[in-house]
Amino acid sequence: MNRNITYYQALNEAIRQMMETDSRVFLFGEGVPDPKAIFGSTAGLQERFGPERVFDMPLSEAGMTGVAVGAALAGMRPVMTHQRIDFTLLAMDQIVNHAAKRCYTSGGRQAVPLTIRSIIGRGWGQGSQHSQSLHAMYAHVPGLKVVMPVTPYDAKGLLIASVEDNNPVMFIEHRWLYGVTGHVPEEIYRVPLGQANIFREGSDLTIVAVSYMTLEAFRAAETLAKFGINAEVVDVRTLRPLDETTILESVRKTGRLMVADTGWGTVGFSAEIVARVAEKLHGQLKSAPIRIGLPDCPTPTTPALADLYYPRAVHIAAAARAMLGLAAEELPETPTPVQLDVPDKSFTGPF
Amino acid sequence: MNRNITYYQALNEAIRQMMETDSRVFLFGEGVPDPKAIFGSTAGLQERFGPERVFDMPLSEAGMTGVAVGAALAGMRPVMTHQRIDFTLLAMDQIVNHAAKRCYTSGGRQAVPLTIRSIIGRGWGQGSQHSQSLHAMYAHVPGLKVVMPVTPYDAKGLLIASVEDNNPVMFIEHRWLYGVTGHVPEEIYRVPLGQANIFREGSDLTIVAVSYMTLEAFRAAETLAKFGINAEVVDVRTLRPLDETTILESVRKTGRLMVADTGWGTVGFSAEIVARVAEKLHGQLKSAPIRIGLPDCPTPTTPALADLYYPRAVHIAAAARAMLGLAAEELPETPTPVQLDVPDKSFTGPF
Amino acid sequence: MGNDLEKSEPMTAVNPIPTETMRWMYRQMVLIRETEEAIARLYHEQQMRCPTHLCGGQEAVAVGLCAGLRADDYVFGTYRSHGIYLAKGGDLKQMMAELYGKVTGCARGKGGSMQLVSPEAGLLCASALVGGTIPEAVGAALAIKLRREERVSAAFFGDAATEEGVWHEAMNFASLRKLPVIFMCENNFFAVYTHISHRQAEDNIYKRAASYGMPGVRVDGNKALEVYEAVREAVERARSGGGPSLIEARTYRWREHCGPNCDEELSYRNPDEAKAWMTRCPIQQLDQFLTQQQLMGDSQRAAVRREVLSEIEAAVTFAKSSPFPDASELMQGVYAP
Amino acid sequence: MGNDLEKSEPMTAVNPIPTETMRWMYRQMVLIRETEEAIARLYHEQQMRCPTHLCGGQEAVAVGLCAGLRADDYVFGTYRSHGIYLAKGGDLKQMMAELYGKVTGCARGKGGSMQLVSPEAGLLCASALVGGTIPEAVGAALAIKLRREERVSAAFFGDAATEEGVWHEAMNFASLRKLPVIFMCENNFFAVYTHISHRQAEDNIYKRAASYGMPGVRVDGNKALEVYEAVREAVERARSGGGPSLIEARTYRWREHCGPNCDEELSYRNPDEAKAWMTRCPIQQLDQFLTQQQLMGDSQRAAVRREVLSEIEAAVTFAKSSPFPDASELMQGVYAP
Ligand SMILES: Cc1ncc(C[n+]2csc(CCOP(=O)(O)OP(=O)(O)O)c2C)c(N)n1
Ligand SMILES: Cc1ncc(C[n+]2csc(CCOP(=O)(O)OP(=O)(O)O)c2C)c(N)n1
Ligand SMILES: [Mg+2]
Ligand SMILES: [Mg+2]
Repeated sequence: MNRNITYYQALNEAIRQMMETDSRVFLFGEGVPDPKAIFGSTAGLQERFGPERVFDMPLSEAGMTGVAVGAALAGMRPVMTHQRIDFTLLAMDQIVNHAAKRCYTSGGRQAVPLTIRSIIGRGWGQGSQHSQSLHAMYAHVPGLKVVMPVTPYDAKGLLIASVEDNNPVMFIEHRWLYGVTGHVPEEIYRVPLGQANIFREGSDLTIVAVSYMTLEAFRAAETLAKFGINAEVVDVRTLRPLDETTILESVRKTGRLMVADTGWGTVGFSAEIVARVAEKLHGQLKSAPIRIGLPDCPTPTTPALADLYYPRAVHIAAAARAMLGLAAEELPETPTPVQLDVPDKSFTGPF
Repeated sequence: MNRNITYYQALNEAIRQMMETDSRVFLFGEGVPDPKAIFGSTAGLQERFGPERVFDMPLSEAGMTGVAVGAALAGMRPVMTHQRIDFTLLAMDQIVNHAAKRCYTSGGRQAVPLTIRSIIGRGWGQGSQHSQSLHAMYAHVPGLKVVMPVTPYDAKGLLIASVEDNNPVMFIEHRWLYGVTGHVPEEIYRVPLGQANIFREGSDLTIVAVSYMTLEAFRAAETLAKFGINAEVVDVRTLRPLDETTILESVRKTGRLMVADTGWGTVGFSAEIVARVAEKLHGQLKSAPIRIGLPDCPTPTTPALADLYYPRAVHIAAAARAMLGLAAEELPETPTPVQLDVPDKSFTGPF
Repeated sequence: MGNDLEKSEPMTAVNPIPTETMRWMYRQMVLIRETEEAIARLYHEQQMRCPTHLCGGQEAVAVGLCAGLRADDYVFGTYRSHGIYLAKGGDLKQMMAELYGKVTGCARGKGGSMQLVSPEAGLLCASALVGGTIPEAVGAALAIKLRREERVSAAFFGDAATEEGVWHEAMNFASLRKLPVIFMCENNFFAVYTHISHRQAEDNIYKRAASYGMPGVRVDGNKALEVYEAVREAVERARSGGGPSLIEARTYRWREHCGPNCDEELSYRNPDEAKAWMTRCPIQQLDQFLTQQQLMGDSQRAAVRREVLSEIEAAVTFAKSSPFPDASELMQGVYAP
Repeated sequence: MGNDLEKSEPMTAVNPIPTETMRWMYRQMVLIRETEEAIARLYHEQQMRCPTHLCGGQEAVAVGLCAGLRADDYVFGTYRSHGIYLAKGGDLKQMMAELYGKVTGCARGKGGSMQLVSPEAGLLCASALVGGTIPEAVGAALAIKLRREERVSAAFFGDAATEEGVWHEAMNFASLRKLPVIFMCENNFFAVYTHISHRQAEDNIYKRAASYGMPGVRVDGNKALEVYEAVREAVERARSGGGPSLIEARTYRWREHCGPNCDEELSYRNPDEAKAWMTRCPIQQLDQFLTQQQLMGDSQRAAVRREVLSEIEAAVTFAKSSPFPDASELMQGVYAP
């Protein structure tokens, strides 16, 4: 039976099923039990599992991440949530200096089975301190795993795989994905960490995309199809460990590489993809690779500038045409009429 | 007159001269006034300027960085020191969410003239929590500047330029450089931020190097010269803003790129260099670019593994030979006899 | 909750509060209240496109604080800083324009409601990160001390901010160096939807000052005069080299945490408690007091209203009619020259 | 400094300390002292190639703590954890091998002196980051409570660690949730070369527990029995659901902050103060007490020494003769299977 549910429902179901099947799993974080329930992803869980296993926390990101690390070292499997990835910067010492190091520095005798959910996003004047996309910082650190699901199917399957994984996982969600729908099986299943997904097959160029940008890339690909350009969209899904094989295979096939990232380009995740291809597929690119990401400046709040700040399908499509040496052409902006700082209701799947 | 002094003396002189010429400059951090005086770089400064302008701090990296940001917003020019860059992870919220954002998010009306000194290093079993090289995380963030001096001349000139700069600067030193000597003028001078330095001219390949790796690259270049290979060594000096021009020019000339970084490769600074070249010099590389950096794991303490962890001149030279299609050959390990986890006294310049 | 307050009577005969100060406080509170109400009305037009945290009901804290400060003193705020911005003398037009994302805004439209700034009025930073500006206020106090100035610096923050480690670190350093800083905690009992009892082991914020050898007092945050008196004492101490103070002002947020609406329907707050607080409206309380003391009459009250409303109307018109920043501004101002 | 101690007499008639416990404490202190002395002698051979922080003079704190804990209780330490590692029952051979960077080490040579670990003995983490393990100990206590176990968890940290924000955050959460955790602060008055008076506004660590509604006591950290009694009380409270406790044990480091040497020549510490502390040697004090009470005689004393020294010798031989990890181990264990 083909059940379509939303991204937030998929996350909610994953946590519920993990908590039902494993008493070591518990869930906490700012807002977890509150009326908004982290965009609905934690709704009903405190009622279901009680305030001991599902609870809110003091405004203490560093300390509470340490609490999660300690609980994990003592045999639990905590799931922690941060309402914005910007807040995880307060917990960097625990995440990078502690959680990421414990297994290796104990000679492999210890594990930190910890899932840290956090949220990136765009829109509605969130501004420079509330809309950063800092996954590159974590993808740089050996000992961490970094996961960024796009579809409801992956959201559930990757979250289950993350909670079952014996390592600290940065599980990064995107605000604009919570309302996206898609097919999600009711039973427990896993999407293995470390496997990219060919989101759309194509032959003319490869667009390696991160998180929400996968949808913009997909939309761009649909536009490009109208021009007879057949773009392959690779959803990275797991940034660390990285599925180099799938990415390189795709680029070997298409001979062209574009990376669409939700974050900054400079010393960002997109740089790693371009570098890998340059190292491993030297001389096989038909044209220079292109990185699409945030311009090298903080996020402005005013929509007048934010609209220029966030790359969208039109930019990807235009860059693709340029890459293929086609004349610049006025591309249809979708959605139209445009209100660019809120999610496009007309584009919520099913994916 | 050609005065040779050490790296730590050059830093010390820069701070002293800045404090003498600008009453807004003050210096603080763990160990600043103590007997070890941050490898001598702060020696005598408290005696000279008093405990109000030069002081130790509580073990409060986050709070004290906030104090520095606040003082800078109020018109001062603080110089803060961290004994290890690992400790700056506790202050990430202040550095990335606050210091880096203030100018832009105030519509350009405010500035944060703040210099944050920190130290990276290698050797003597420092281990996974005390020897990370985390500059990539900061080089990713618009609003920050990132400086990594190698020579005593640059140490002084770049520190003065950093203190005079109106933006937050991550000034990153390397433990193994404090004893290095070189020519340093007595007067105040600046080495402009954002300019790379051709450390050694060459024509056969370009080695873009970061911090201490510049010296290993230089030593490798000397070895390679014996084989008739003429390597150009580019000392990045400033990672952000990046001197793309100098790097691209060099690579355009040599047609070959190697990056020697003190940090991890994956989603690291070396990825950015390779990506830039791939984007801007498409098709101009005669062979695949190579990244030399730390293997993708935390730092082991035992010398048995640490010796394998840190890349040295021999590895750079060997990689260069491979890049040029020369047969692998047993290269002389310098220094010999080898004690790899302490600085090589025979290799302290003058540079 | 009056019973768990240190002192309940605002006035001391000893050192009376100047009438002008009290009138100023009244006017500023009305200005802030009406501004927030106007924003609440206009927000639904969706032309203010940024997260907006209103402070309706809490006006007495910001106003009581700023009444005790000089124009050249520093304050640091939070994402909920409309009140402190206006109380400290920030320009209303520029604030409105900022909310509308216009180039005439106090941050040229780049900061929004959560990051208001007014260097000229002394508001050096408002942060969207809870607790972020607390150590910064201490840093400004350090600057003051290093320059041997007479100013003071004030950190304005909520009850949950005291849960952040930087609060502890800032308190310790401020006291260690005897810095001229006032820690003004606006305790409205909630962090978004979470009551303080679910976040803090003890409801004793002001008492924690003792850990740092710092004086700490609790005041009724809905009594502007009581807040002001505590501030006056703290400021005198700070200016005379006596070091920092902590003030816990207990008050209540009338509307939702973020946004223009009320949210009783979410019932995370006890409706009786809410009603009790609203009947203790800070503006009405000062109004009554001034009226009793015959320091304000109907005509003055009406005049204040008239002026304030037209100021707000002018600001809204200014904001709406101002241009957006030009596209070229996107990459400008990342670095200071 | 005896005068600024809460209580100075170790023994209460009410609830005497078992002789076996006292003998065990004596033996463990001698073991730790002699181990540190052996390391200090051998370090100059430069075969232990990692930063090493010795705890000589402070043995009574680790031993007094662990004497009150069960084998299955958890402890979390710092980079200065030789004492707590051994007191909790960590294997001496594995510790020595770790310092020598050998594959037989407690962390296969990958952690070194600063990151000793012994899951089987309950030492779950020792961190090179000051304060880093304090919230982790609270997390382990949360695990205990969630699993309805009888264990307790102890955080072992220095005076400067209380300056870190995470200490404040950990104290609050532990008390909020009434978790079975003991905060054991080893106050040796210094952070490297910096005296507590240059870092903390007040020398009142144990009193700060009040901010969190938590009991806090100060004990003479050179009196093992006094430490033990405070721990016993705290542990009883924790096991019976009474929540966390803070213990400040005042003691003194005999050697340099990091490394094998003494460092009077740097004269950052008052020599008289140092001498006073050394004459109050924790081992001698317990020795005297046990002798007075006729609980230990010369033969027993000698036996302890003999055993301990041969244990240490065996451990050093084991460490030196053990192999280094194989090159293939470099990339192993980054992730848990
Ligand atoms: C470091 C950080 N953590 C979490 C948040 C999310 N957040 C925004 S406001 C808020 C509540 C803060 O409550 P309080 O400090 O009492 O101030 P109030 O909103 O009541 O004025 C939270 C949790 C944040 N902005 N910053
Ligand atoms: C977060 C952090 N900041 C700074 C340091 C450098 N450092 C190592 S030990 C130490 C002193 C800590 O003193 P204390 O907590 O009293 O413990 P003690 O060394 O006296 O046992 C410092 C500053 C560190 N390791 N971690
Ligand atoms: Mg509040
Ligand atoms: Mg100490």
